[in-house]
Amino acid sequence: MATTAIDHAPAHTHEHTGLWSWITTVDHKRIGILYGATAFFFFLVGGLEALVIRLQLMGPNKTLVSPDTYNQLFTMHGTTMIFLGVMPLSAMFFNYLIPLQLGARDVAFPRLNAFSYWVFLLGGILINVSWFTGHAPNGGWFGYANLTTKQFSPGPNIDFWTVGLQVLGVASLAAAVNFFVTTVNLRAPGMKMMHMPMFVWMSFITQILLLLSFPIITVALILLMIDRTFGTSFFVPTGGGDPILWQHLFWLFGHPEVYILILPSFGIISEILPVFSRKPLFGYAAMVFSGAFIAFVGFGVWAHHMFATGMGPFADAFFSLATMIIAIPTGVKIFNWIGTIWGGKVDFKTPMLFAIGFIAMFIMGGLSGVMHASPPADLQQTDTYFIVAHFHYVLFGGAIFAISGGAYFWWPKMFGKMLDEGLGKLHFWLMLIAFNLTFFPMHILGLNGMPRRVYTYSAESNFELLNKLETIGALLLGFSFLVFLYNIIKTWRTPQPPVGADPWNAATLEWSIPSPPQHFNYPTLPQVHGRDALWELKARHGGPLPEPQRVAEDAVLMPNPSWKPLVAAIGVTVTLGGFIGGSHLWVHVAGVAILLYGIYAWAFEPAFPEHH
Amino acid sequence: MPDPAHRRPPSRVPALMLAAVVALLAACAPDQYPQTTLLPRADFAKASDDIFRTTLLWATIVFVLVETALLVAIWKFRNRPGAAEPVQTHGNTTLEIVWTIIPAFILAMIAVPTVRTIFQTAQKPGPEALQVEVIGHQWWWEFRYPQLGITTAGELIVPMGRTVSLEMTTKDVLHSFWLPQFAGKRDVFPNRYNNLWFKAEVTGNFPAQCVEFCGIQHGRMAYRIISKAPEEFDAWAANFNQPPRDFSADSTAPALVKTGQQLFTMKGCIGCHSLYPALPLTGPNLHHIGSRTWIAAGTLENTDENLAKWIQDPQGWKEGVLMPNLGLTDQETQALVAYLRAQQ
Amino acid sequence: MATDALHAEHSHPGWQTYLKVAVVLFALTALEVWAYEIVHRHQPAALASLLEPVVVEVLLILSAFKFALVAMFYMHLKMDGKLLTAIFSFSLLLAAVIVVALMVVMHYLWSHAPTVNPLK
Amino acid sequence: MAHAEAHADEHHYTATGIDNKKLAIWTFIGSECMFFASLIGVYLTYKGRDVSGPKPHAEWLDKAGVLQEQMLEIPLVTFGTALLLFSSFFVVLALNGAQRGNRKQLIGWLVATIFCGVFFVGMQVYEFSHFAHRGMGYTTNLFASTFYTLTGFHGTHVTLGLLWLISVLVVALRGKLPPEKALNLEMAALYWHFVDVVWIVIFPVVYLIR
Ligand code: HEA
Ligand code: HEA
Ligand code: HEC
Ligand code: CUA
Ligand SMILES: [Cu+2]
Repeated sequence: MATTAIDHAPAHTHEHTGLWSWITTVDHKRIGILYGATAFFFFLVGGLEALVIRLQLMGPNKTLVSPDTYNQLFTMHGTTMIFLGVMPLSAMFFNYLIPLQLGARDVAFPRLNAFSYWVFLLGGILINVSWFTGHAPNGGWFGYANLTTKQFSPGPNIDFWTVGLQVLGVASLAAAVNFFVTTVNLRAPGMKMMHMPMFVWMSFITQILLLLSFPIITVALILLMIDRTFGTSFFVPTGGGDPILWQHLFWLFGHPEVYILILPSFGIISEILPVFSRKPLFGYAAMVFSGAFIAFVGFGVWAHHMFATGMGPFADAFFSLATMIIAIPTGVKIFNWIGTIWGGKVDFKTPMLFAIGFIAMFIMGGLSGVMHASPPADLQQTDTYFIVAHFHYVLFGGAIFAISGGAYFWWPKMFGKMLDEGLGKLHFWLMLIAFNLTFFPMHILGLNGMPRRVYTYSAESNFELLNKLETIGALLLGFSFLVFLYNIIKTWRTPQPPVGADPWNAATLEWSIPSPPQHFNYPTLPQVHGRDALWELKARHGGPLPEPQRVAEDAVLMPNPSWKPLVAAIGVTVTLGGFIGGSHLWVHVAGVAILLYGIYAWAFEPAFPEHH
Repeated sequence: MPDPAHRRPPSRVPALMLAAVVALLAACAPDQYPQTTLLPRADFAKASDDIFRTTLLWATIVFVLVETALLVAIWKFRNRPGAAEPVQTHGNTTLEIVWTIIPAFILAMIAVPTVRTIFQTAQKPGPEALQVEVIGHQWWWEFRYPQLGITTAGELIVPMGRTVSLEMTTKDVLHSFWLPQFAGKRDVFPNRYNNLWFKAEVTGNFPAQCVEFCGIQHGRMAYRIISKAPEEFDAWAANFNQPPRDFSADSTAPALVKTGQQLFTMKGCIGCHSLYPALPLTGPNLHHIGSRTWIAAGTLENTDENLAKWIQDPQGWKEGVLMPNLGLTDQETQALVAYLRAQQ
Repeated sequence: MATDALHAEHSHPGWQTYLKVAVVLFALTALEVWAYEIVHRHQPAALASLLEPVVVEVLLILSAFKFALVAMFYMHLKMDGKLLTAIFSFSLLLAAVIVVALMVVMHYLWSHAPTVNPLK
Repeated sequence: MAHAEAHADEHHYTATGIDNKKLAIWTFIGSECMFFASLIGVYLTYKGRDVSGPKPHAEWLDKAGVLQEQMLEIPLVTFGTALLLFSSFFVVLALNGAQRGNRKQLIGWLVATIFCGVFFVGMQVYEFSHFAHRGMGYTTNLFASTFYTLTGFHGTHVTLGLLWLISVLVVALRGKLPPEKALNLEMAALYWHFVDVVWIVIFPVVYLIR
C-alpha cells in the first residue's frame, strides 16, 4: 500500500468551505464531525439537566424545581443522554472511522448518510422543542404504560417522546443499513473480515443490533402513539390491553440498546490500548466472538428489568441465568485488554489514561449489573439509586470515558492538531475523581433505601449528606467538561506545527494518510495483507513511513454534494411531527409531500459529477 | 507549561478525596438510614439479603483481583526510558480458556442459590397468614384486611411473628410496593393481583415508599409499615372496628369538634373521604385518622400543625395531588383538625 | 468484477422454473384454505377429526414452505450469495423467537397471576 | 499509477462481489422482519383475549344483542392472497425481461404486477370498509385494533412497494432501464417479494388459524 505522491499543493476548491458546503456535504468525515458537534451539544444539554437534578436533590424537601419539572428533567436527561448523546457520539466515530479504517473512500451510500444525520438533528430538535412549549416528556426514559396513556398523561408531553424517538429511529436504521453494507462491501482489497480493526468489528455488531432491535421499539412506540391518538387499547387495561406488554416490547429493545451504547466503546478501547502498549490486541478472535456473543445473548435477557413485576419463578430464573452468562464474554474482553497491556510498554498519554479509566470503571458497573441479575437481590435494588449507580458506571464510566479517550486519540487525525496533553490529563483526573464522587455514593444510598425518580426526599431518611457529595461531584464533573471545552478552543486558536499522518505510531490504516485526510481518503485503495495493517507496513518498511503527500483534490472522482437528503429528512420529521397533540392531517400531508419530493429529487439526481 | 489550570489538582484533589472518604465511611453505616435494606428484619428480606451478600462477596473478590491485575499491569509495564520493544504476542489459548472457566464457576456460585431462592420466595403462604389487600392509588396506598373488616390508608399495620400475605393491585397506574426492612418490591398492575409475603421479626415504625414512577407525586407517595406485638395488634384491630364517633349529639364534646364535624360535610370532605372503614371512596379512608403516626401518604408527621397545613393547602405540599385546596379559613381548619384528631 | 446482470443471466433460473414455483405456491395456498374449510365446516368428518388436532401445525408448515419457495426462487437466495441467505435467515430466526417469546412470557404470566381478588 | 482507470472500477468495487444496493435492500428486509415479528407477536399475544365481539372466527353478539357471523371472510382474502402470489410471479418475469433487455417482457409483466398489487390494496380497502360497516371500528376491541394495525401496516408496505414499482415502470417506459440497470428493478422486486412473504405468514396466522 503506497500513496504514490503527486506533488501538488492542496488544491482548494470553493465547494469545500462555507455553510452551504456543510449543509450539502455527503463526505463521511464532515458528516462525522457534524454528528460529533451536535451530539456533544446535546450531551451538554443532558448534563445541564443532570446538574439541575443534582441541585434539586442537594438537600431534603428542596423546591428549586417543581415536581413536574423534575420529572421532565430526568426523562429528558435519560432520553437525551442515550439517544442524543452517546448513540450519536458513537455515530461520529462510525462515520469518521469506519471508511478510513476499512481503507475506503466513503460509506456505501453517502447521501443516505447525510440523510441519517439530518433526521437525527431534526429529531433531536423536535424532542427538545418541548421544553419551549413547557411540555417536555415526563414519563421516564422507558415511558411505562399505562402512565403514558392518554388517560393519565393527557398533555402533549408524551407525544413529543413517542414521535421524537420514532424520528430518531429512522436516523439510526438508515445509518445502520449504511454501515452494515459499508463494512461488508467496502473493505480494502485483501482485508478479510478477520483482518478488520476491532473498532470496525464492534461497530459492525452494533449495526446488527440496531437493525434488529430498533424495529421493536418502533412498533411499541407506534402502538402507544395509536393508543394515545386514536383511542385503541393496546396498553389500556380497561380495553383488555395489558401494560406489561409495553415493558416486554420496550426492554426487548432496551437491553440490546445498552450494548448498542457500549460495544462501540469496547471498540475504541481496543484501538487505543494496543497503540499505547506497543503490542497487538491480545486474543483478537476471542474479542470478536465475545462481542458477537454479548450481542446475541443480549437479545435473551430483557426481562431482567422486570423482576419486580411478578413474572413467575420460571421466567425469573431463566432471565436471571441468561443475564449472568453475559458476564463471561465481557470478562473475556476485560482480561484480553489487560493481556494487551501486560508485557507492553505503556505510554500514559491522555487517550491511554481514558482507556485504562474505562476498564477500571466499567468493571465496577458490570459487577453491580451482575448483582442485579439475581432476582431476590434485585427486588431490593430495583428502582433505587443502586441501579442509577450501576448504569452510570457503565454508561459514563464506560461509554463516556471511552468516547473521551477516542476524542483525544483521533483528534489529530480529524483536525490535524493535537489537543493539549496537560489539559487532557487534567480533564482525565478531574473526571475520574468527580465521576466517582458523583456516582459511588449512589450505591450506598440505593442500598439504604433511596428510590430513583423522586423529586425530593424526607429529612428523616438521612439521605442528605451523600446527596450533597454527589452534587458537588456533579458540579466538578461539569467543570471537567469545561476543561475539555477550553482545551478544544485553545487548540483551535493556537497555531501548531502540523501533526503529520501518524503522531501516535498507530496500527491502523487511517494513520497512513495525511491529517486531516483529503476528501477521497485514499488516492488509491490500499492493499491489505493482515491485521494492524499499518504496523505491518512499518515493520516491512523497517521503520516509520515517509510522510504521505497530499495529492490534487480532483485526483479522484467523488460524489456530488446534495441538499436532497435534508429535504427528505424534513419530510420524515414533519410527517411524524403531525402526531404531536393528536393527528393533524394537513401536517401529515405536507410532510409526505416534502418527503416524496425529497426522495424523487434524490433518486433522479446524478450521484457523481457528469463524466470526466 | 505556564497553564494555571495545571497547578490546581495537587493541592485540591487529595483534600477533596480525603473529605470524600471520611464522609463515605461515616455515611456507610446502615443503621443511620431508617429505610435501609441492609438490616433485614423478616424472612423474605433475609432471603434477599443472603443472596445480596453472596453476590457482593464474589463481586468484591473479582473487583479486587481484576483491578489489582490492571494496576499491576500498567505499573509493571509502564514505559521507562530505554525499555525494549515489547514482544508481539497475539494471544494465549490456555489463558483464554482459563479466564472463561473461572468466571463461569463464580457465576455458578451465585446462580445456584439464586434459583433456589427464586422458587422458595415464589411460594404463597397458607390461609393461616394475615391477609391484606394492598391497593395503589395516585399517590397513596390503601390497605384492606378482609379477615378483620378493616380498611385503612398510608399505614400498613402488621403483627410481629405472623406471616402477612399481601395481595396487591392498583386502581390507576403502575406503582410498586416495597417493605425495605421486610421484603423486596412488587409492582402492581391494574386488573391483576401480585403477591408478596413476610413475617416481621421486630416491632417498630418504618418508612417506605412507592418505587415505580407513577406520575407527578411519585416522590411523595410514601407510607409507614408498623409492626406491633401480637396483643397490641389485636387490640388495635378490635378498637379500629368501632364505628366513627358522632359528636353532634354528644354534649361533652368541645364546640370546635362539633363545628369540625359539620364542616367535614359542608366543605365536601365527605365526598372523597369516608370515616367508615368498609366504605371505599376516591380519597383515603380517614377512620381513626387521629391516631395515625403519619399523614399525607406518609410524608408528614401527624401533628396538629401538619394536619392543618395539609387540609388547608394540600397542593402546597403535594403539587398536583388529587385533593383540591378547598379554601378553608384558619378557624375552619382548626375545627376540622380538632374533629379529625378526635377520630381515634 | 462480474457485473451483476451478466452474472444473473447465467445462474438465474428460466421462466419455466418460475412457473413451476407459481403452480406449487397456488397448490399450497389451495391446500391451506382447504384445510381451513375442512376444520371449519367439520366436513368430511373423518378427515376433520384427523386434521383438527394438528391443523395449526399443518398451516404453519404449509406457509413455511411457501415462504421458502418465494425466498429461494423468486428472491434468488438459492443462487445469490450465501451472505444474503445468512442475513435473511438470521433475522427470520430471531423474528420467530421474538414472536414465540412474547407469547410465552405473556401467557405464562396470565396463567398464574390472578385477575380477580384472590381474597374474595 | 493510472488513477483514471482505477476509479472507474473502484466505484463498483465491493469486497464480496455483491452489489451495495442489493446488500442494502436485504439488510433492510432483515430489519423489517423484526418489525413484522413485533406486530405479529402482539397480534398473537392478544388473540382471543377480547372482552367483547366482534370475533374473527366465531359468531358474536353485537351491542343490540343480535347474533353476528364471524368477522373474517376467507374467500375474499384467498382471492387477495392469490393476487399477491401472482404479482410475485409476474415481477420475476419482468425482472427476467429487464435483465435480458426484453423491453416488451419487462413492461408487460411489470404492468401486470402493478395491477395485481393495486387489486390487492383494493381488496383490503374493501375489506376494511366492509368490516367497518359491519360494526368493527378501529377501537371496537383488541381484535379489531390488532387486526387493523397488522394488516394495515402490511397494506402500507404494499402501497409503498407499488409506488416504487410504478416509479420503475415510468423509468422503463422512458427507455431508461437497460439491462445493466436491471438492479433498480431487482431491488423493488425484492422488496415486493418480501411484502409477499409477509403476507404468506399473515394469511394463515390471521385468517386461517382459529
Ligand atoms: C452501557 C450500558 C450497560 C451495560 C454494558 C450494562 C451491562 C449489564 N447490566 Fe445493566 N443497565 C443499564 C445499562 C447497561 N448495563 C441501564 C441503563 C440500566 C437501567 C435502565 C433503567 O431502569 O433505567 C441497566 C439495568 C440493569 C438491570 C436491571 C436492574 C433493575 O432495574 O432492577 C440489570 C439486571 O440484571 C442489569 C444487568 C447488567 C449486567 C449483568 C450487565 C453485564 O453486561 C455486565 C458484564 C460485565 C462484568 C460482569 C464486568 C467484567 C467481567 C469480569 C471482570 C469477569 C468476571 C466477573 C464475574 C465472574 C461476575 N442492568
Ligand atoms: C449516557 C448516559 C448518561 C450520562 C452520561 C449521564 C450523566 C449524568 N447523570 Fe444520568 N441518567 C441516565 C443516563 C446518563 N446520565 C439515564 C438513562 C437515567 C435514567 C432516567 C430515567 O429514570 O428515566 C439517568 C438518571 C440520572 C439520575 C437519577 C434521576 C432520578 O432517578 O430521579 C441522576 C441523579 O443524580 C443523574 C445524574 C447524572 C449526572 C450528575 C451526570 C453527569 O455525569 C453529567 C456530567 C455532564 C455535565 C455536567 C455537562 C457539563 C455542562 C457544562 C459544563 C455546561 C455547558 C453548557 C452549555 C454550553 C450548554 N442521572
Ligand atoms: C376531590 C377529593 C377530595 C376532597 C374533596 C378532600 N380530599 Fe382529602 N384527600 C384526597 C386524596 C386523593 C388524598 C390522598 C392524597 C395523597 O396523599 O396523595 C387525601 C388525603 C387527605 C388526608 C391525609 C390522609 C392520609 O391517609 O394520610 C387528610 C387528613 C384529608 N385528605 C382530609 C381532608 C379534609 C379535611 C377535606 C375537606 C376539607 C378533604 N380531605 C377533602 C381527596 C380529597
Ligand atoms: Cu406510586 Cu410511584
Ligand atoms: Cu438490561
